[in-house]
Amino acid sequence: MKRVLISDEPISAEFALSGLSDLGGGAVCSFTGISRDDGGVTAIELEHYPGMTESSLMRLIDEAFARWALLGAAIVHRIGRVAVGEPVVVVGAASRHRADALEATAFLIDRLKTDAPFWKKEHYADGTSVWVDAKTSDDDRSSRWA
Amino acid sequence: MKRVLISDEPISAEFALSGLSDLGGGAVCSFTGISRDDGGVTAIELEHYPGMTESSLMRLIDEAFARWALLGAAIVHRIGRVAVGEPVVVVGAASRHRADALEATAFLIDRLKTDAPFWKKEHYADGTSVWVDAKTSDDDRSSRWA
Amino acid sequence: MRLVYFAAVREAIGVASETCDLPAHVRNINDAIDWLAGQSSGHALAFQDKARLRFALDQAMVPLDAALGDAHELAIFPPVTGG
Amino acid sequence: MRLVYFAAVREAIGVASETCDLPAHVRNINDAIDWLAGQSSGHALAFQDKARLRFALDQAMVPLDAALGDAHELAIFPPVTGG
Repeated sequence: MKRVLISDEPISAEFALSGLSDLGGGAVCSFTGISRDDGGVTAIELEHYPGMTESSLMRLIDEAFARWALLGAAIVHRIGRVAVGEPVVVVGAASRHRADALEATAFLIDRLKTDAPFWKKEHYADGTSVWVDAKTSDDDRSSRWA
Repeated sequence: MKRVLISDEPISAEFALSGLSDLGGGAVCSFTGISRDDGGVTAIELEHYPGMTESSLMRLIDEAFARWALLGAAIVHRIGRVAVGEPVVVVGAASRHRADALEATAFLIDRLKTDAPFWKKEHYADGTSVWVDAKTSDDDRSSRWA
Repeated sequence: MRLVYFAAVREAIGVASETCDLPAHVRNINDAIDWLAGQSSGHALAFQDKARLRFALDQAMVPLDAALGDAHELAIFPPVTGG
Repeated sequence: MRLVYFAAVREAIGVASETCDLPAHVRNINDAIDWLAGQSSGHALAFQDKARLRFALDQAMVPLDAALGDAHELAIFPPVTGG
């Protein structure tokens, strides 16, 4: 099972991961990224590159399948305006044994952060907004998987 | 938030992880272990050491809090008879940044496997049953965290 | 001292727990295992391979050579297999 | 060639996409950026720091020195920040 979904409606871990538990595997791992109240942020806004987004996320899943013994993987990513506290992304992986699902989940979220064409803008209570800068710490984590 | 629950009723990831998303963090990671149909297994049966089980799981959570910047962690473990395909254990962790939740989740499940007093018996379709042997691969993964 | 058994150890001995007055020469867990092994054929079977046993004193995991001290409860069981 | 812009690049230029006939001497992305920077003050602002730009040709990430070849779509954007 391979699932990629881009949604401008609220997403949930339950929906994103549905089915991963039913593949006969003994292990399901998931990561949920949530919009954080960093220094007065009231909402974030996510722009993406339609078409390339879906293909780049599916390519990440294909690469995870090539590297680990997976039964399934899913990436669900929110776009548009996301209030603080709401999920922005859910990734998950299912495998027979736990090491594969655990490592694939870390791989998927680390590589998504540096490879998938999303851009995040922070909105503040005073009406101002600013594009978020890419983090070198994200590059470092992503390059662990090279 | 620290949550330990031993249940002789079916467990779910949704329940086990409830609240972890609402701690102000940007990251929630979880692992679900599911009873597998290994070579004709129809159900497993989990015995535990009441009292020591809860304290050993809470000690694992305390150790995870000491090692990573966590906002919350939960371990929910099933006991008694568990049909194939049902969750046996759910562990989860919440943090501001993703590395903490990802690593703490792997730590919690790896160390649970070698440190928490549970014993697993496999039941087969022909009515026979056998206690599961501890795996050296589990010892190896657990000792990574020493 | 209260003795508690789990999994295959419990099944071999036939009871989940028992209370024993251990003789005075029994100072550590190894001594206790050797003495208990003489109590019945079930105990002997359960304890025949010490390397495959694990122990908790008052619900804390300890090695085979741990002194019993004034602990109230000794648990004897196979390596754990949860999760 | 169709050009598409995202995030701060899109905002600086003022449009999300445009179609340009690039001159014959424009062979790779670096050439295209230099030529586009001369098209308006918005383009110049968007492309002033090439080290902070990323590129995709027909929706595949490529480096600044990638040849345009017969690609149909060049996307120019800041480093990605999803997840």
